[in-house]
Amino acid sequence: MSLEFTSSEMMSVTAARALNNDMTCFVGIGLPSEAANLARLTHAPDVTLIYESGTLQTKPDVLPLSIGDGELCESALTTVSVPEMFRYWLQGGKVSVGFLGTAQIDRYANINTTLIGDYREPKVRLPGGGGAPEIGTNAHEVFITVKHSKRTFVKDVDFITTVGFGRDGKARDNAPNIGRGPTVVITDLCILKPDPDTKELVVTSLHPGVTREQVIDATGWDIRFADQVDTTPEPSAKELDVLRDLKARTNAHHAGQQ
Amino acid sequence: MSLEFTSSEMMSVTAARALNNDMTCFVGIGLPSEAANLARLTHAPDVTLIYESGTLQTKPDVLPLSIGDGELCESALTTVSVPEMFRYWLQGGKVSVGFLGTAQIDRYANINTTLIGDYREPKVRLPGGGGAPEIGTNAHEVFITVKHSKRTFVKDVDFITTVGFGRDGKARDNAPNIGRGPTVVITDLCILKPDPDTKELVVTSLHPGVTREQVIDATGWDIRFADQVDTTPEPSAKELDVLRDLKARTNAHHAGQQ
Amino acid sequence: MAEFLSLKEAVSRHINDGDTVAMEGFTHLIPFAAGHEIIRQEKRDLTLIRMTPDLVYDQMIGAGCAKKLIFSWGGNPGVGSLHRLRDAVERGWPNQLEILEHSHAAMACAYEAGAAGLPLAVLRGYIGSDLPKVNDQIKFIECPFTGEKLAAVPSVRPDVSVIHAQRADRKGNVLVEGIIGIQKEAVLAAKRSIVTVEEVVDDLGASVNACVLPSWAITAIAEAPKGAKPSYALGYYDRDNAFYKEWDGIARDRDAFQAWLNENVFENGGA
Amino acid sequence: MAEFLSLKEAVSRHINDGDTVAMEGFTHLIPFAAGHEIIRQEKRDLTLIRMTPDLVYDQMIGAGCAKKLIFSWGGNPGVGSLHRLRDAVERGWPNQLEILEHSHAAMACAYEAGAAGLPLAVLRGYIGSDLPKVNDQIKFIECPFTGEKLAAVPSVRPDVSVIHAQRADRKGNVLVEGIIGIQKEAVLAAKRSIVTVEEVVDDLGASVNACVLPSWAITAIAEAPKGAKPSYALGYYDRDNAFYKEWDGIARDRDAFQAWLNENVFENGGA
Repeated sequence: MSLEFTSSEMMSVTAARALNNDMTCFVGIGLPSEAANLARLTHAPDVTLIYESGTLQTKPDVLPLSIGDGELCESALTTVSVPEMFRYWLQGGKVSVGFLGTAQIDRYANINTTLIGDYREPKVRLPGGGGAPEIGTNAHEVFITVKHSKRTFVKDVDFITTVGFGRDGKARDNAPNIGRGPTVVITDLCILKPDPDTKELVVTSLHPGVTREQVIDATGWDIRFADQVDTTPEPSAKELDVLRDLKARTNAHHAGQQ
Repeated sequence: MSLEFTSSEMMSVTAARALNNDMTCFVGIGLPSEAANLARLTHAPDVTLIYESGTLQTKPDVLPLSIGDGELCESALTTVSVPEMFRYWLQGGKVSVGFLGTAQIDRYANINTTLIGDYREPKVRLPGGGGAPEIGTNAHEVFITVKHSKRTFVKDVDFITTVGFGRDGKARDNAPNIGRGPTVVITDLCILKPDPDTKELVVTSLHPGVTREQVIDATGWDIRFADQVDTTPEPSAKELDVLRDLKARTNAHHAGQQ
Repeated sequence: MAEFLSLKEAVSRHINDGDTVAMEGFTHLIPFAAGHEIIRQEKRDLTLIRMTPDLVYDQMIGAGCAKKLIFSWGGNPGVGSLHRLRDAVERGWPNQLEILEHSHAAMACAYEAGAAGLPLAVLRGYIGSDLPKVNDQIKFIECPFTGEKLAAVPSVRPDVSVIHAQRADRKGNVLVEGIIGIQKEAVLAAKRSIVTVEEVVDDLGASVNACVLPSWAITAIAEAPKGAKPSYALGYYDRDNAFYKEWDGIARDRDAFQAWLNENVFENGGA
Repeated sequence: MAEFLSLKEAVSRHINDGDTVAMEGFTHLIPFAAGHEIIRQEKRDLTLIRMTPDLVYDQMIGAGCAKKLIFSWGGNPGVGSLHRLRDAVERGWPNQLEILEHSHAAMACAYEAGAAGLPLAVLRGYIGSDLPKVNDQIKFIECPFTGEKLAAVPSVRPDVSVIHAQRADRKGNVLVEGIIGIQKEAVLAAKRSIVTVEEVVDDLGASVNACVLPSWAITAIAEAPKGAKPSYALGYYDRDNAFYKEWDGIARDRDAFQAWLNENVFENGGA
């Protein structure tokens, strides 16, 4: 009774499962938002979702296109100013999980959303840091979800927008008042976690049907696998239903506006 | 057609007249509050009154007993948090006049509301600084109203809670980002202003019927008089009516509560 | 998530002898019921923090709960002195009270910095004042961009903060409305928090940008109707200004104070 | 007191070539009508500040108004790049654009510090990030109490801030509601301010702790119904998400962009 699902769906469901009811999650737009709301609509109805626009404990019915859609505010417990959001709620230590996407990630889970190439003469200019640099250090831990590709998974990011464990894996050692950093990276192929000692990302679970070779081919460094590599549990029928409904609602909503 | 009035009424009316419609006034409780509201109810209906409790542009019908009476909030344009009040509105430079009372004042208009005697072994412990230390430096200028007595008008205050012009009159010289400080002191006997050069308080106007000797006797230093000393205009019938009504309403209101 | 407890249980479980305790409410929503419960449970050696100590701390100090007070204005607003506070500072009754004194601006910034997770607050303050001479917690730093000298104070980070609010919903989210003072900051700056409320309701009825504290940012909630009296709760009851005036007479005299305390806190108070 | 002006008059009188201009609105209430008026009046050499540049700055940059951009996230939210911004940064079209880049937390704190009259903001930020290597405005200071190294950035203090709000009353007091973002801070931090509003009403209908800007804290108010479109105004109209997606195609191509600008801003816009 195996279900049909795409690798994107596998990624979203797996990312959603990383969240639970007790977490207060600072949600990045895009994949993290999809996963976080899927969690809320399935196994974690009481997970607290916070968006940097100031919406505290929001329960959108459709996924926001932007970080500040009206839906976020209207369904929130309350909406605070942006300085308050970053000062009291994030920097104040009230966020248990920062959930981020990225354009580039390296073996030490450093994140680059600034640019490809050289800073003064960029090949590709990306949007920039946004909330990520301080989400990465002030949240108690960080989850990252991103599609796996050689362009994205690079040995060393061109620019550290948001620190994972630094260029040498030691950036958080003895740093005061800093969160644990990235504890899991969820892609469309696998789950990666930092090695407890070196902090290098290693594959701990392969999604159903995914081979080691696929992961190796999609990773820009000599990727390591954990001693025991699990197989990620498949999405359930309910999870897929809820995810597909959410995406259909979302598409209809955003397309329907003029 | 001379009217009957008390020296307290003379003081309140004179203090009220120092305010005009264009001012944004950070109001201390007690005499300043009485004067500020009298101004609002007479010649300056659009004067903006701010209390440190966070009530912006308030229009109380009775005088508040405390700085945070419900009346202040209910009649305000909006009510902000106390940190916002001190940070955005006072320190942010939005207050044109800080209106203060005091327990002691000296010849350089330094204010003491902390204690009489020595700090570690006080003869009399007073309430402390409250908002005054930063009102005194962040407001564009400061008005002071206080009853005249030798106990209050001392040569040197026991403790500078809030700086006027410092121990030598030069505290504001070349200080960056500081208001003009006290520009007028209104008592029940007279009006004093700082000498433009030395910043020592000098009497510029005597209230009707008050003699120089009375002021000299009520002042703890060798008080100087301006070259030209005016006679303060008497309260008008309307001012007295409004003031007396206000005080009667206020007394009835506060006594009537159980 | 906030736990709903009786006030007795909340104070017993979350306030320990020797704790640093902030009880806030700027004239409005002062947590008197909680203060009385602390007196009844005879908590001792507390470091009390509060911008405007008010009657609630006068009572707690007079009852012997405090060893230190951090404050910025200690009076009976519009009436005069806090006589129990003065008796403790000037004559050591019932015990010596150490004081650490700030301005409102500095304390407001210090709470704000505490809520913001920072170790210090920076302000344009204390210029020309003698307060830095008697408070070694006031330092000055230089702005690295302009060279301006700015005051710095340590942030306020209490063991426990106690506030009173209008209402909580059944999940433990709390609405504070009107003069909101420094309550949000006090709760967010503290390790633990106790919120007393007028009532628990199905729906907070909060407007979109209202001051709402989420359940997960609060430790314990206790229903305490009239819990701010003689202070007030906007929308529920007015400030009992007459009692504030009456307090002056009660607190002037040690015996009168103790009689009042016995009758109103020990014998007739509590749940 | 705020002066009621036409949008044309407000922009003409209060925004000068070379000014530092902050136009805020965090996704919500973005002042598009004002941005278009600035384009029509061909303002030049502006230093533009905005946390999330969004389409409004993409349009202004593409129209040649800007010489420098201070920002923390420059994308079309949920869609992709700001192509006019990238064209200016990467290829200098229509003119070279200097950029100064922060994180959201730092910019939020910098606006907050600007509103608070401080020269700098202090935050626990930029740890391990390369941003301090490319932005010489990011420094680090040491906490005099704990020794902790903290980031410091200069406060934002624009010549002019421009925001859009739901409504003003006839005295010029303004209500901002919903996602209030950084608008209050932007206005209070600036030397001058222009507020466009959906409508002018007799009574703001504001709740007690609503985000209200008093008339005396604002320079000019201009009525501009639908002035935030394709952004949105809570209670008035929704975000035009479809246009945000459509913009990607328009902005990718210089000619398509210029045609759009001519048709929608120069020929058909304005009062």
